Order: sequence, then C-alpha cells, then structure tokens
Amino acid sequence: MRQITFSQATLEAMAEEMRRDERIFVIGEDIVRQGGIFGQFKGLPDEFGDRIMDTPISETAIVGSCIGAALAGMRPVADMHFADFMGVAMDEIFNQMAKIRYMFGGQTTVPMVIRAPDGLSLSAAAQHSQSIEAWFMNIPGLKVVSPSNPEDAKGLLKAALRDDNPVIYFENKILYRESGPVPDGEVFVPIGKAKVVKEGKDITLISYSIGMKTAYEVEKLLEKDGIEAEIIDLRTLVPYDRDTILNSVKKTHRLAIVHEAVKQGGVGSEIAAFVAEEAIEYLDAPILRFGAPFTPVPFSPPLENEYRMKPNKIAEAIRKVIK
Amino acid sequence: MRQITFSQATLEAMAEEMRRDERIFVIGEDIVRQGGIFGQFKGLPDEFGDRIMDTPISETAIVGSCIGAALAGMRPVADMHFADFMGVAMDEIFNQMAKIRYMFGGQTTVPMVIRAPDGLSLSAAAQHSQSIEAWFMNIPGLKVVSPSNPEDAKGLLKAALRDDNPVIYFENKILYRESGPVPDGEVFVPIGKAKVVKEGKDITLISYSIGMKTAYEVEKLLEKDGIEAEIIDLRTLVPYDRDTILNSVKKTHRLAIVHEAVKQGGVGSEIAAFVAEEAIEYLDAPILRFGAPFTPVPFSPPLENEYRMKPNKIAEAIRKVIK
Amino acid sequence: MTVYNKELLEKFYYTMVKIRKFEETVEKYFLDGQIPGFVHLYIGEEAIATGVCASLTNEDYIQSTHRGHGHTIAKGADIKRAMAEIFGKKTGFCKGKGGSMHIADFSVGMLGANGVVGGGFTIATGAALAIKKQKRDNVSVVFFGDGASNRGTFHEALNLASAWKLPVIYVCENNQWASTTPYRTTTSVEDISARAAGYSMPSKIVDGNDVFDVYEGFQEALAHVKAGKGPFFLEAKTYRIKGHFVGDPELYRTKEEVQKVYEENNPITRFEQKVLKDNLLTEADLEAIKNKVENEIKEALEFALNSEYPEPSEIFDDLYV
Amino acid sequence: MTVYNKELLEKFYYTMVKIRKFEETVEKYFLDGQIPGFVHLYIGEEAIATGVCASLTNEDYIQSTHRGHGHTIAKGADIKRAMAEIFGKKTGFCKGKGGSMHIADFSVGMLGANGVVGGGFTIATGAALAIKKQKRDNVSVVFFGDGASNRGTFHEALNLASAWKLPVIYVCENNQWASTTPYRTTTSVEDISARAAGYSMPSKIVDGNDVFDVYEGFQEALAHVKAGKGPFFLEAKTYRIKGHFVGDPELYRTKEEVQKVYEENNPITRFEQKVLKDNLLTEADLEAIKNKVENEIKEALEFALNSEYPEPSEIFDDLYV
Ligand SMILES: Cc1ncc(C[n+]2csc(CCOP(=O)(O)OP(=O)(O)O)c2C)c(N)n1
Ligand SMILES: Cc1ncc(C[n+]2csc(CCOP(=O)(O)OP(=O)(O)O)c2C)c(N)n1
Ligand SMILES: [Mg+2]
Ligand SMILES: [Mg+2]
Repeated sequence: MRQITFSQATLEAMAEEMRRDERIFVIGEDIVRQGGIFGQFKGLPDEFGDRIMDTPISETAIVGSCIGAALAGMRPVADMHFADFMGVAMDEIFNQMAKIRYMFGGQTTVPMVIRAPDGLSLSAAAQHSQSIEAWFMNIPGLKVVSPSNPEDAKGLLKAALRDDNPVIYFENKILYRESGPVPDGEVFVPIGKAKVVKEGKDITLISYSIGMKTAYEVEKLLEKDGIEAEIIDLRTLVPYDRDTILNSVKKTHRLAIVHEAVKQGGVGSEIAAFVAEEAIEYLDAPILRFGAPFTPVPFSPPLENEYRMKPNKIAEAIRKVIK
Repeated sequence: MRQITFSQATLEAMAEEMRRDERIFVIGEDIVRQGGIFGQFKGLPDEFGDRIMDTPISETAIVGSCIGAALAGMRPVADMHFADFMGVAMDEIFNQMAKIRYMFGGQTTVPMVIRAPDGLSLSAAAQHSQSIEAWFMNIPGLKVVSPSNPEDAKGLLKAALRDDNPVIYFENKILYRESGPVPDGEVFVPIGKAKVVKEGKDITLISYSIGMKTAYEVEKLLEKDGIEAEIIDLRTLVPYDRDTILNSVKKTHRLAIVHEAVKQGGVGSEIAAFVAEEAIEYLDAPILRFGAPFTPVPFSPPLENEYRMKPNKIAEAIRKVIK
Repeated sequence: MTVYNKELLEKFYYTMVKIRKFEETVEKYFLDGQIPGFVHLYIGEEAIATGVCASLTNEDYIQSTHRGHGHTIAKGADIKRAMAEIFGKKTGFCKGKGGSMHIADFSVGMLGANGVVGGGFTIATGAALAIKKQKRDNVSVVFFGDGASNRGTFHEALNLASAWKLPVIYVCENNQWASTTPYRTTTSVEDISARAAGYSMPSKIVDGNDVFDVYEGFQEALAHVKAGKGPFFLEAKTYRIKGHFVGDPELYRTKEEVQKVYEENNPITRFEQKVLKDNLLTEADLEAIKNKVENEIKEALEFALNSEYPEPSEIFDDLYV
Repeated sequence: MTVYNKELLEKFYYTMVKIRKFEETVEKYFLDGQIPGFVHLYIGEEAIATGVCASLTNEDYIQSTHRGHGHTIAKGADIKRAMAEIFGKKTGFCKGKGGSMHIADFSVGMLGANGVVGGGFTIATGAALAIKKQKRDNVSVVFFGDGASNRGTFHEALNLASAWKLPVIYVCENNQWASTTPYRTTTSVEDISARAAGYSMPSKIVDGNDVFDVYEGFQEALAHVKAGKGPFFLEAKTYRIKGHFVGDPELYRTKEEVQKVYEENNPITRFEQKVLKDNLLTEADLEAIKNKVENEIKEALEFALNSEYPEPSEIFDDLYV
C-alpha cells in the first residue's frame, strides 16, 4: 500500500471533502501564506481559493465565527494553531459550540470541526506543548477524536467533516511527519470506534495519538518477557468505545492506559474508572495509568525528556503487576 | 456552637484576612453595589472601601489583572460571578496563573484566589448552572478547594487567602444560604486535607461541596438496611488527600464517589482511577461513580430535577454491589 | 425625510405593544412563582428591536442577549411558543430546555438569546461570513448592551468583520446600566459607538426610545452593509426602566430616576403622541391594535399554561444529531 | 527639544548594540543546533525597547512578548543569565524551565515574556493596579505587536486601565507583520493607536526605528501617566527585518523589501549617523561601546556554553511554593 505522512493524509481528507461539499471552509492564523504552522494546509489555498482564510490573532472570533457560520448553513473548520490556545476560545467551545443544539431544543445543528495540533515537540515549552483533551471528555455536546496514524488521520478527519455535531480533532505535532500506509480511494473511520490493533491475552494496553508509539514499544518490551499485550487504539475520546474496552479487559484481565497528557485527571482516569465500575470482577491486577507528571512542560531538553513517556519504565511497572 | 450561613462564613473569612493583610483586595462584577450576586460580599465595601471594586464585564481582564497585581506584590481575589464564566478567562487561568511560577523557574509567586460560585440553582439553565472543577485537576500549578459547609467555607477561604499559590475556591450556590456551626475565633482548614465526617465499615462514600448533602442522605438510607457507610468530605480537589482515601478504602473495601458535576471525566473518575491503581486488591465491589448525565443542564424543572443527584437511586445502586 | 406608510406605522405600534404586554405578563407570572429561573425584561427598550427588525426578513439573522424576549418577538417569532418556553413547557421553542435566557426561533432567523454576556458578537459575525460566502443579500444583526461592549469578544468580532467586510450590524442597546453598575463607571468612553473608528467602521447614534430614529438609523446601516461596504455600528441610547432581572431590589438607584424616564421617555407613549399629533394614525387605529395584542397575549398565556412540561426522559433528547 | 547628555546617548547605543549582538549570537547558535525550541529575534526593533526602558527603574514593570530578548536586555537583565536560559541551562533566569519564549527577570521588574500572543495586556494592567494601590510612583509598560492588538485581551485591558486610571503604558511595536501575515490584511485600522480613542486614552505615534523619537514619545507618555491621568498608548512604527522565527523560510515577502529596510532604516545605523553628524558622540566613543559589548556577549556566551543543564529530577522544582 502507498505510504503517506499524517500531514498529507489530513490534506487529502480536506481536499476530498472540500470537493464533495462546498459548504466547508477553513479559517485560522497563517494558514494561507504559510500553509499552516506544520504545513497541514499546504496547497489547499491553490485549489480552494478564499475557502481557506487567514484570520487575525483572535481565537475567540475564530471559533465564534465558525459557530455562527455553522448556524447559517456552512460547515466551517477552525484551525487553533496550537491546542494550547483553545483556552482563549474556551467559552465559545463549551458554552456555545457544545450547548447550542441542546439548549435550543434541537432547533439547529452545529456542524463544525476544530483542528488542534497538540503535544510535545522539541522544547516548545509550557505554552506550546500541551495535550488538554481530557477537559473535553467532561463537556457534553462535543465529539473528540485523536488519530495516531495517517490512515486514521484521514478517515477520522473525513468523518469529522461529515458529522453534524461539533468535533474537536486533535492532531499530534510529532506525528505530522510520520508516514504510514493509507489505501487509495475512500478512507472513512467512524467516530466512536476504537480499534484492537494487536491481539494479546495478558494485558490490555490502551492509548491514542502519539501514545500509540509508546504502546507499541512497550508491547515489544513485554513480548521479550513472554507477556502478550493486546493494544487498543482509542481513536475517539468522546464518545469512547466502551464495548471494545470491556471485551478486551474481560479477556486479558489486566489494563494499562498510556498517554502523553498529564496523568491526573487525564483520559486514563476516565477509562480506568469506567473499567473499575463495569468490570472490576474481571481484573487480576491494579489498573495502571501512565501519563505526564503533574507539572507544566519544561523547556530544557533534559527536563522535557524527563516529561516524556518512558516505554522502559512502563514495561517495568506492567511486569510488576503481572508477576 | 453558633450557627451561621455559608455565605456569612465566607464574609467572616474575607473580613478577618483583609484586616490581617492589607495586600488583599477583591475585584469582580456587581460586588460593590450589589454585594455579590449571592450577597457573598455584602458589607465588605463599607469596611474596606476601594479594596472591593466593581469591574467591567471583562473576565479575562479580571483574572489577568489579578495575576499582574499578584506579581507586583498584592494578594488579589477575583470573583467570577458564576463558575460558568471561567471559560472566558481560561487562557489566563491555565496558561498564565497556573504556569507563571514554574515557567519562570520559581522567580515569583502568584498568590491569588479565584472565587467561583458553581452548581445548579433553580432553573438557571445551561450557562449558569455548571460544575467544572474536574478540568482543573488536569492543570498543574493550581490548588482547588470546594467546601461543603460553613466551617470549611471559612477555614478553606482563609487558607486560600494565605496560600502563596493560586487557589480556585468553588462555592456552591445552594449552599450559600445553608447554616451550620462555626466556632468563634480562628478557623483554618488546611488545603489538601480531606475529612472523615462519619465512620463506617461497609463502604467509603466520597463527596465534596453540595454532593455532601446527598452523601449524608444516602448514608441514612443505607443505614436502614444495616449498611454502615464511611463518609469522606474531600474538601480539597487539588492536591487531593490520597492517604485519607486509601486508609478508608482499605478498611471498608468498597468505594462510591458522588458529585453534582458531569460523571464522565469528572472528579470521581480521577478518584476511582487512583484507587483502582493503588488499592484494587482491597476492593470487594465495583467502584461506583455518581454524577450528572452527559448533557448540558436543562431549564425546565422536571428536566433539571432529573439532572440532580438522586439519593434513592444511589443507595439502590450501592445496595446492589454490597449484596 | 422618510415617509411612513400606515402599514409600517401599525407594525411599529403592534410590535412595541406586543413586547410590552408580553413582558408585563411574564413579570406577573414570574412574581407569582409560575415561571422558573430568572428573567430580564425588555420594557422601555421596545423601540430598538422594533425599529431594527422592521426591515429584516426571515433570511436575515439576529443574535440576542439575556434580555431577549423583545428581540424574539420583533423578529416575528410565535409568541405562543415563546411564552411556553419561558414557562418551561414542552411546546416552547426549545422544548423547555432553554427558558428565558436561551430563547430562540431559528425558523425566523432568530439565532438565540445568550446567557453569556457578549457571547453573540462572534457568532453573529460568523453568520455574516456565511451570508457572504453564500453570496446572499442578507444581513446579520447582533444586539448587545453597554456592559457587553467591554468584553474581548466585542473587539475580536468587530475587527474581523471589518477586515473581511462582512454584512453585520452591531446594535448597542446602551441602557445606562450593566446590572447594578452605571455604565460610565466601567466603560471608558461616553459613546460606545466611538469605538467603531478603531475598526474603520462607520457608526451612528440614535435615540433608542424613538422608533422612528432607530428605524432611520438602521436604514442607513442597512444601505451601507448591503452596498458591500462591510459592517456598521449603531448605538441606541436608552434606559433600563425595570430592574436588571425580575425581583431585583434596585438598591443602586432611586425610584424617582426611573419614574422620570418612564413618564417622559416611554417609547410607546412617545410613539402614540407623535402619530396622533401628526395625524398618522387615529385613536381608533391604536385601540384596535391594542385589542389585537391583548387577545394574542391571552392566547399565548393560555397556550403556555395549558401545555405540558417535558417528560424527565426527554433530558437525553437533542444533544447529538 | 530634548537635550541629551552623553551618558544617555551612550546608554542608547550600548543597549541597542547589545541587543543586536545578542540576537546575532542567538541566531548563529540556533542555526548551529545548540539552542533548543524556537526563537524570535528583535533585530531591527532595538530602538523601541531601548527608548522606552531608558526611563524606567527596577521598580517599574515591563511585560514582554514571544519576541522578548530585546525587552529583557533593555530593562537591564544580566545577559549571562539571559543567554543561559535561552540555551536551556540551569544558570538561566528560569533554571532552564522557560527558554526564549519565557524569559524573565523579576529582579529588574521584567515580569516575563509570554508565549501567548496578547497574554501580557491584562497582566501589565494588573501590575499597574498594584502600583496604584501601593501608592507608588511607578509605571507598568506592556510591549505588544500589531498582531496582538487584535486579541480580546487588548480591549479588556485598555478599557479597565482607562476606567480605573491606572499607570500603564501600552507600547505597540507595529512591525508590519504578524508571523506570515501583513498586518493590514487582518488589522482593520491603519494606525493601531487610533483604537486608543475608544477608551478615552491619549496616544502618540513614533518612529520605532529612531531611538530619539521613541524616547521623546515615551517621555510624554510617562508625564501623562505619572500625573495620575491614567494610561497612555504609544505606537512605534517599525519593521520586522528577520523572519518570524529563526529558520522561517519567509516565502511571503521578497528579500529586496527586507534588504531595503535594513539598509535605509536600520535603527543602529541611523543613530550612528545622527550622533556623528551632530557631533554628539565620536567614532571613538562608538567604537569603545562596541568593544565593550563584544566582550560582554563573549562572556555571556561562554557562561551559557559552560553552564550545566538542569538535572532531570529538577522537573518537580518550582511548581508550588
Ligand atoms: C460573561 C458574563 N459575565 C457576566 C454575566 C452576568 N451578567 C448578566 S447580565 C449582566 C449585565 C449586562 O449588562 P448589559 O450588557 O449592559 O446588558 P443589559 O442587562 O443592560 O441589557 C451581567 C454582568 C454574564 N451573564 N456573562
Ligand atoms: C494566542 C496566540 N495565538 C497565536 C499564537 C502564534 N503566534 C506566535 S507569534 C504570532 C504573531 C505575532 O505577531 P505580532 O503580535 O505582530 O508580534 P511580532 O511577532 O510581529 O513581534 C503568532 C500568530 C500565539 N503564540 N498565541
Ligand atoms: Mg446595559
Ligand atoms: Mg508584528
């Protein structure tokens, strides 16, 4: 199968959907002349002209005006530049975008997508490195996806663009450049479905986004000890795929969740709590969560490195609960 | 012991601390002429003059200017009017207030308090009824407290005002009017300490804020069936009191967490996950979480009522896992 | 000078009286404990919504505020369903999920009241962006208060609208008060419309208690916007006659101050005096309209009172598509 | 006309050259892969920070931006620790936790660079509020770009400062670009200072590439603010000579456009020409300063290069008190 980068995969998704549906347009900072800060909009302005627009540095207006355009029949996409800037538009996101359909008794839909590049890169420091997806699990009315590879990046972006609900699309900054197989033709990944990417019988390892790279590394380390991990790529965080998680845990009897985001109050907390509520009797070991330490992201390479997920340490901790 | 309302308790805390420390001042909307939307600032302007100031409707400036004043040697308090409006100032809260000390290598402190009235009242609807404390568990650099009674309201507010770290003080709108015993003289409740408010051996029931009222009701219902619940009032959400939780669960072998906020991704998720990680081997039952359904808060009384915590249903669910 | 035909004059009067009676009814039933939540009345400001919405069609949009009943009615929403919503009934526009602060009627282009002060600026601006992209000849209007003009969203929206030349009209209802706060203590400029220059945006001040002045000012705004010249800023000077919300003890101002405005600057009385003096309408014309409104309000009230509350199970409806 | 003593003139030159050399060193070591993260250079805008900070003491505050090295140096921070921070070393101001975008030196009243564009408006305003409450005779200054002037925080801060008459000076560095975007495509007004009127705030435009003009404009601002009359708005027109960040391919403008500014409007060259022509300083004076700077930069670089990185375990330090 052909290999393309995550970034190219999102470009294909955008181009294909924009050709299909002329209501789609994109606004954000530096997306026309720069093609997006990570090149994720490169070339789109050539084909789509003023359907790709550079905005002022006004995140509340970016999100807010997409909401208004959605109410008036368009299907806007807002690029957040960095997920770290979602706080600027937080009121628009949680009090308007997420609530409008419900609060107004279903009179309207709010079909829009927020694209939010997230995660550590190389010493981008405290305000340009964050993964804040967990907050949005607590906000009814949104859907949240977070692909880990080019195929899902394409398929989930297409699904998001066709969804009539507001969708937040987290795209990891490091993953942009990574290649992977993507089939020719239509690629569509339904929102709400996790994927068992590797079967195993000893422990269920759940992750998403860049965390999947760590999950694979952990799995290989465990394999050396004869431990067979089953790996689930969550793909969608809201609504997350309860069935796939439960089925796996009932088989493996152990669970660990890995993500780059802060551990406390993270996505892992919700997944762990869900399993401890629904399937504790199947568990033969503590539910392990692996996430960032409880600090902002530090700048200096040795500190940032310490902040990152550590496959060795994760494998070590897992080995302990299996023995 | 004398009985005063929650609201009066916060007034005492403010007045006592403002007398002690002239660096403290308060800004917010309608706090001078109105005395705060729930009367929680009534009378303070008389004693403290321009140390209580009415602001424009500018939540980012309210929080941001408190940050700046804190950096310049003051100890500001920002009233958010409704916790629902914290989204407007979210960037200031999570990218500035929470990170400044760390990001600048400890060069400064940010001693300030955000007061945030939260929770359901009577049909205040989707944008004036929220409990969003869970987000802040995921943001390193903040402390978060949420008292359930007048004594703690006073003691935690005093602790917050003396803390050199930024503290978010969630105060429940319904609780304001409720009375309870508060000792004369100094009342101080250390941040980070939960309280076992009732001992029991069959299940640990954890809550905070208005959820405590439900916890007590549930406990009474369970008592009828001979089930002895141990109740913990969390009081501080960040950093939460891991020891008190673990000690209790190790004794009761069962855990349920109750809060008014949305269940998914709520505070209960973090607590449940923590216990499932640290003490699963002590558990004889699933960890139960009780929180709001995954919808915005609806307006109409029958719907809003459906949204509320239901002691009966909670007790029923608990009974099931104990049998 | 604008010439007003009888139909338009009657429409002005009908709309203003309908809003006034609607609000008085809401006030009564709220004080009586039959309306849940809290409500903000539009009494005294009727001329603004009326003068603005008179020129709009269902394909034009408005964004409203927490004080949104008047805008809703002026935009042509069915007052039966509006009343039912405020009572929390299933037959309301939002099936009881929204209430007074979240009233909306998308079928007439009323895109929603907003519980977040200043929440509407960017949304209305986005609706205007859609209009422009769809190459339609419509406009988007956002109503907002003096207090709201200090929100950051004001700035971001106005700048964006001007940079992109969007068909949006910003209508400031400067009623002198933001809740308990006199606007000049927190708003750093006398005329809020003076801020428009900072976005290269034309502006105009009108007497918000004179429906003719509002109407004419809005015509100018419309002409500018429809000529593709971008946004326009209209500031209507008015006064909030009632408390901030029903039940407000109003300790921050004197009864006399309010009474004086009510007597001397009541937009409905001013309209009546003018049309009678200038022989534009007769006493009988006015009377007929008042009766019509009376009946409609009664009908709306009955509809609301007789409607069912939603079932608890409906809590899960209308979240996701 | 302002009379400049030699000391001040030498200070101007010293500061501008120090910033320039510092930035050139950072650029070199960044391109060489020895500086982590990303850095935004202040080259070409030195006259602004220099002309402004020349009148400030350590008890006055500044708030800076992502492009913050120049402000830091002009405010008097030790360049050894500044350089060390940018290299991510333990001896840096933030012990390596902040880096270029979060450089700060609280000991000289430099309250921090900010990775969030427009994040400084409200913070600086709050520092001014503290000054006022403490009844001190100081000022708070916030530097910000043309791009930042479209953030909602701009509006909220300026309104609040004016309503409360706070001792804060808003210094807009209009360098014509916000990253890859020419400012007039997204900023709805030619002179950003025109927005000050919307807050009843006086303003002034200065030539940001002329340290004398900046200094004099800032004197006017200071006089206004120190007289207790509230905030002041200063717009310095300049041009961003370098890419937005080091490594920017700059596909959005021609090399010629940039080269022209660099040659014709370089604030350091302009200063040299003027002082020599007017016999205010001699070639020897300038040479001596350049040598001094050269040594200091060398020292700073060595300090940074020879300093240790923080230990991984330090990640947990400095979070809570
Ligand atoms: C973001 C936000 N902050 C504060 C409030 C509380 N609040 C509701 S109405 C109001 C005053 C609004 O004043 P103005 O905009 O002048 O409108 P008016 O009530 O006068 O019509 C305030 C402070 C809110 N709803 N939203
Ligand atoms: C809130 C926010 N939005 C976007 C960015 C990304 N960003 C960093 S610098 C910049 C351009 C800033 O332009 P300007 O304010 O003119 O400052 P200059 O770089 O020209 O000095 C942008 C868009 C950011 N850091 N913060
Ligand atoms: Mg008002
Ligand atoms: Mg710029």
